[in-house]
Amino acid sequence: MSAQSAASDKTDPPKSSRTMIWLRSRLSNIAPFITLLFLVVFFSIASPSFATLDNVGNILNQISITAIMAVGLTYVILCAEIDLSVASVANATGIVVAYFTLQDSYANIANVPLPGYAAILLALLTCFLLGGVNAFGVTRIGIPSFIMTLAMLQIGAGICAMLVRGQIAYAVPPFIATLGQKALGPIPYVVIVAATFLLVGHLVLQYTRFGRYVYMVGGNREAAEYSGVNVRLVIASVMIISAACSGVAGMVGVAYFGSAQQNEFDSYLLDAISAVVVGGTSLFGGRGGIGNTIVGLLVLGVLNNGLDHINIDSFLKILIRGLILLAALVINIYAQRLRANQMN
Amino acid sequence: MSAQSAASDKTDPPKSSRTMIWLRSRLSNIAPFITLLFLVVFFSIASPSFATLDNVGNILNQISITAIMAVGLTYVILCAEIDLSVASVANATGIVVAYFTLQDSYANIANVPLPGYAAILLALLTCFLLGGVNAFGVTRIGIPSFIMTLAMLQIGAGICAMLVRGQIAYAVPPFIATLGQKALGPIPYVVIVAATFLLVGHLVLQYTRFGRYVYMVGGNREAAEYSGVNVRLVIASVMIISAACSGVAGMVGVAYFGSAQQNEFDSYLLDAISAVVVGGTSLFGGRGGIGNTIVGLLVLGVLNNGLDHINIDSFLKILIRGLILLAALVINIYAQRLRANQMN
Amino acid sequence: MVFGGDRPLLELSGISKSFGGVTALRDVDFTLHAGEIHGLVGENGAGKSTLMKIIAGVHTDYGGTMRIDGEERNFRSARDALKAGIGMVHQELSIVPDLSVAENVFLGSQPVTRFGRVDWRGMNAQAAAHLRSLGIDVDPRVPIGSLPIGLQQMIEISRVLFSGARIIILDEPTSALSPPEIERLFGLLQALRQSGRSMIFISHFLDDILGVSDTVTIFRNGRKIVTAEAAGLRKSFLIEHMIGAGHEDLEESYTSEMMLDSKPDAPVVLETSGLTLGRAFRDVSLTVRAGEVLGIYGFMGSGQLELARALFGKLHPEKGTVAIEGRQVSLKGTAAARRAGMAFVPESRRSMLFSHEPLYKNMSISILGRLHPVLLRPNAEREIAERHVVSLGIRPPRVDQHLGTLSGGNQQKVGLAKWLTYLPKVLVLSEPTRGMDVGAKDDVVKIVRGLRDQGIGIVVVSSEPETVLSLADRILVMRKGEVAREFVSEAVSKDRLLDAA
Amino acid sequence: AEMAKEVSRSEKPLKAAFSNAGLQATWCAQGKRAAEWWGKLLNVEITWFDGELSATKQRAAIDNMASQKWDFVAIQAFGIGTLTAPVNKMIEGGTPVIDMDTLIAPLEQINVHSFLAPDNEFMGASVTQALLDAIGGSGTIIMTQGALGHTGAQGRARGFESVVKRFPKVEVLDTTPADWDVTKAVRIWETHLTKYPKIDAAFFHNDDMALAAWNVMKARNRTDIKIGGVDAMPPALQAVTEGRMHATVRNPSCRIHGGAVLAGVAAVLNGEKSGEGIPKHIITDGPVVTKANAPGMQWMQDHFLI
Ligand SMILES: Nc1ncnc2c1ncn2[C@@H]1O[C@H](COP(=O)(O)OP(=O)(O)OP(=O)(O)O)[C@@H](O)[C@H]1O
Ligand SMILES: Nc1ncnc2c1ncn2[C@@H]1O[C@H](COP(=O)(O)OP(=O)(O)OP(=O)(O)O)[C@@H](O)[C@H]1O
Ligand SMILES: [Mg+2]
Ligand SMILES: [Mg+2]
Repeated sequence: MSAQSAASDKTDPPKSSRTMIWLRSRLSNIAPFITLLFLVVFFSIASPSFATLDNVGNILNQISITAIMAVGLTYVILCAEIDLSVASVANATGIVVAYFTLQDSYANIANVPLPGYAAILLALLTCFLLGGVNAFGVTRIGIPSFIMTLAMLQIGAGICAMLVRGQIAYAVPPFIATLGQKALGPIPYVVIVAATFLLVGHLVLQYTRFGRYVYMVGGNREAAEYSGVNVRLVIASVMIISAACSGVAGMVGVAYFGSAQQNEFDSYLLDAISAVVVGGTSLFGGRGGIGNTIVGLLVLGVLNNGLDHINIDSFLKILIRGLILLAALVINIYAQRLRANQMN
Repeated sequence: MSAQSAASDKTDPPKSSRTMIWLRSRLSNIAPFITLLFLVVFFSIASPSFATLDNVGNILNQISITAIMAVGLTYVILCAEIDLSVASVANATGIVVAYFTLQDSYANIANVPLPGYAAILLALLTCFLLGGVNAFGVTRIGIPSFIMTLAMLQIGAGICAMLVRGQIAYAVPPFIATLGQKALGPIPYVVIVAATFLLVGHLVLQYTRFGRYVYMVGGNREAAEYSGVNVRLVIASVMIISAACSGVAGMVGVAYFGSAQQNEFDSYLLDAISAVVVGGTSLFGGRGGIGNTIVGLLVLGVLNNGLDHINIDSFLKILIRGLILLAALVINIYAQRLRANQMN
Repeated sequence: MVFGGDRPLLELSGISKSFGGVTALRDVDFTLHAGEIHGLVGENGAGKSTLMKIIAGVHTDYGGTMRIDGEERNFRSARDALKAGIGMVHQELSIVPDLSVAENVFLGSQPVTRFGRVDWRGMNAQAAAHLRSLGIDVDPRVPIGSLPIGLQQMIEISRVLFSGARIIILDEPTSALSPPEIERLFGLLQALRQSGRSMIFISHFLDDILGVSDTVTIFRNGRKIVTAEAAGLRKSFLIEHMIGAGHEDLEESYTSEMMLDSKPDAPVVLETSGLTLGRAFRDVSLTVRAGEVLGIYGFMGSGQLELARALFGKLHPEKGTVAIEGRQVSLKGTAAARRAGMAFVPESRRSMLFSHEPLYKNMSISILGRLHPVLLRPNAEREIAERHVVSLGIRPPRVDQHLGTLSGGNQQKVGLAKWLTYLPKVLVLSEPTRGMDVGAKDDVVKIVRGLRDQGIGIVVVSSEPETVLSLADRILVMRKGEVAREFVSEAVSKDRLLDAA
Repeated sequence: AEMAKEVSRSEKPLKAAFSNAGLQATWCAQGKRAAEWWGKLLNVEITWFDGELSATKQRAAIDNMASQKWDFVAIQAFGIGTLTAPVNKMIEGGTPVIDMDTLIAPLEQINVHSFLAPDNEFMGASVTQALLDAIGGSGTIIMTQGALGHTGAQGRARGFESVVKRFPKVEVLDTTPADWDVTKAVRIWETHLTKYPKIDAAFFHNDDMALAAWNVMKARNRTDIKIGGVDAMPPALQAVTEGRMHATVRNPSCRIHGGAVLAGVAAVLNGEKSGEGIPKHIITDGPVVTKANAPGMQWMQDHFLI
């Protein structure tokens, strides 16, 4: 048959074994990994205090909150959507949980103290609600996620302002306080929470039907729809998952930082997005995963932490950070191109 | 003949006259216009000081800097790309022009005073260069514009930090100072500059081949390429145009605000993007234009200005602004859907 | 007509091209003379489009040489090719939907006044005049996206025809056109040829190729097999050289009457009544029985594509009901439709497949829920996929291969295979053979018959009469969104079908 | 001129406009409440224009402020020099403009009614002094700065340097800025605690950063570090009382905002002239707060006195 001859022709050399395929398919994961290695080696040489066990703990601590957010964001980006409201939703949720906790009088917030579990429930409800509004706007009304979550970013900030009114709340429910501030033996709970989110996020993506749908929807939305996948439901779910992850990150973060205040998490938006894309997950959807996000988190974590260890001009650090970020992205692109060439 | 009959079929009722067609095609422009009217009426009723000539001047003044940036951003978004570095490039350019101007001694900046025209040239060079890096990254290396300009955002901030080192520069070349601070009769030059940019931006889009190429590239990149359009060149051009507009906005802005400092323009990123998309220009490219951007600018300008005129709780304002923004977006979407229905 | 004497207008020699590891063209020679219509045929993936894209300056990185008027040329972009007088209508519709008809007619070369200002008024007038000469009467200022697809295709063709190009390449230009439009196009090609222009015409409709061409070149597997004068050639010759000996009878012309074989006794699996959706289709009532293929024929833009989508819950009719096995169902979305027992294969490959994913994931996506409600069962997926890969003769038979590396025909088979395990109650196929070579068409016919024989009710929607005639047990003809005629257990030919449409 | 005319409650309500850097900041939010409390007392109706911690947003707000009629105006600028034009417009229109905490523009450029501000250098110096006294004049100290572009931060840093210079046995380990951002303060301090096994004292440019860093120290059992902050907001007073912080210095938000109300009323009702009845520059210093005076400081703040 003609199809046969044509095909066998195409795929030679046929020796390309499973491991080769595997390696190739991992090339876009390897690129950020190389960036990571490079940074680690560089900072280890540049500062004696960088490559210490204690500092490894620091780095893990420092990326934990971003990591929890980035799990949800990875799902969103895998679906070829974006969520610009992650940091804002985190902030709002963190503030809600503090708002419903008894604050010391000096906090000076007219709040509504409730039992811890109730505060946590209400906070979770808040982030689900905000995620639900995102999901509704994107899938039902048809607002592009970039714009929808841009509006949500401002709404989240508005909720924060309304609740704390410029003050700072310090107390959170004991359970949250434990997660944010205590440690299980040598490992802080916040790291454990982040690791759990990453692990569950990975398992769901790789081993469940829903996870497969996420990749398929991101890979080709139309095809997914014509295969009978409920695309809207998948997208609505990832928007809500993202908000939920952000919410947990916000609650744990408020405990970790010891206070809940407006604009506290602002810098986390760029950090979370950067972690996901530096890790090699494609903004166009369908390619990447939690593994990539972990590498991306480590790249950014090491970069931020390492720059604190070396003695360079504070004003120059900002520029250097930007340039290294750009370099990491360029490396990613070339690795992906190399991979694409190999595949075809 | 069938082709004819099919065509006349689709467009029946065949009375659909010129004006009807025009109106329909303008429906997505009309939606933000209605939002604008609604806001104007509302604030006029709510506050006596809103609907005064003086305040109209305020609104125009306040949207001018955003407008200059938004012109370039409109081009970028029409091409289905994005530029997250507008505010950062504006800031960097503004700081560069001040850096090369003689500062009073109290400014305490180790800068390099040059004649005014040289400072302006160097500043323009800076923004062209930054835009060129964006253009190169996007069209040559193939970094998605979202990520490329995210990195540029940080690089721009780095340049700002490096030059002013936390200090504030006040002096700018006299020509720039005139543009930012003086008025031609009753009309401030900054408004005139913005109007000129908007007008030229509009004319180029509507009446030059390049402008039509922008729509083609955004509407169907492949078709544009097949019909002989140098797509990369068009995209590179819009990235540079955007940086150039931002640069001018930055220079004029620094004069308008009377000082050049780090992070001065940060809030303009969201403002400029919001103005473009609230005006109804599609993030997916090919649809919209400067007309839409003007309406979007006015919607945001009136909203921000109006909220200052009515007496509501300051902490609530942020939330209200977010909600009104969302409402405007929802209205846009429904208008577009209505239009699409009419078209099919 | 013999062109041997004069110097060729276009001369390609030793052209090779590969994409990554895939070799699309090997050492191809090709010549085109002034005033010649050169037909190009070959199986899917044979490299026809690739060669044309090289000529048109889209692919710039290839081996071999290209001469125009004897002068060696190396285009760096489509723009260069256009300047050299080469225009191409691409296989995929390439219009800008939001721009006006006039701008699409002049895409990329909008007329300007002396001052470089786009001359809107002149452009509208000229576009209207051009289109009128093709028998098309539309307001040049409406967005082209608001027109029916056939008309969009005609406008795109007109852009190339009126661009002043000396060499006009038409890559499957008729796939979205109705027979009358096709006729008109062919007339125009002849007229252009009289004026000394040359054309390359690609099509999988061998009758059309033989009808319009002066010369025919046959491609196979990236190689040029033969070039011959069209006059006196037979279809069987083309098929033999495209696919190999023994398949000469593959394509029937359906010029004579054939009997439909309806099955009035089988149970009804799908019944719709009064389905209406905007201007797309009105008041469509139909029934499909188990083990029966219902063909729905109509010109492009007659509403049959929308109807197919509505049956799979992608579009939502305002009026009417759908019942499956006698039970009324509401098709709120494609997932609901699937669960109700519907399956759908869209007309374009791009919208049915995941090219970055391996074969087995492409095949298993619809049945994941049956393997396990929550978890994935990759081994079971592979097993199922392996069965289909063998039974459908998909090459290469490796289920871990990324789909994007397969040839078009094989990809399309994968799209069908998706539903083979699912075994829906009703399978809706939208233009299942569009753009397929004769061999692949035959494979599709076999697969569809196999599914029918398993008792599935099948709806085949198509604007190609041959497809409907080769598959259907019963035929509905749609015209302007309404069911115009039904053929049941009667003799029908291509001409009768066209008359009804 | 007649000395010390009593500032009295206005008969007809006065209209005043206030703006500060951003109500997100506790210090500003406290100032707002103080101004409103003093306003109610003196029959001044205060309209608030929030700067939202953005130079451009505050400029737009002040533009809007300038197009309305006010009896007097008080402003704390977020970005120095960004409000000059509308403020000058109001001054030329005869509205007294009181500058709070941060310069609206270098005093050469603008003629405000009066400038009520703490002495940042003094605040930085006095807390540093308290810290160095507590560690006996020798040891290691870290300064965590606010945003380097902030004049307040610059002043506090100068104060810090001026004191440290006098202690040759004190080593400054690090002065990385945390930009007023508590998340950055936490990150930086995790690194500090890793990098420096012995830290005796830490001076933070505000209390919020200090309290955030204290969490990190507590998690690592390094609470022996003597912490000093700036602002003396209630949570910090509590921390000083409980011994979490060693000292802080009051940046008297209530005094500045309340003072602005008083100055405005005096200008309108009594015709108090800039530079005559009221000096052009009033230094509104606050004391260093330690365990000894923390409760009293809390009481004064509760009643918007300091
Ligand atoms: N851009 C591309 N990247 C990778 N492979 C490509 C690309 N374009 C074509 N190919 C491959 O090159 C081969 C030839 O494709 P081509 O489109 O030229 O075939 P064709 O003869 O036009 O087929 P059809 O009749 O289906 O249009 C195919 O195997 C195809 O998969
Ligand atoms: N071989 C089969 N033939 C006919 N019906 C089947 C077959 N297998 C399962 N079904 C039934 O078809 C229905 C839907 O099938 P399926 O389990 O594939 O949906 P699903 O993918 O789980 O849907 P969802 O995504 O909503 O979970 C179920 O009620 C199921 O019991
Ligand atoms: Mg082809
Ligand atoms: Mg199921």
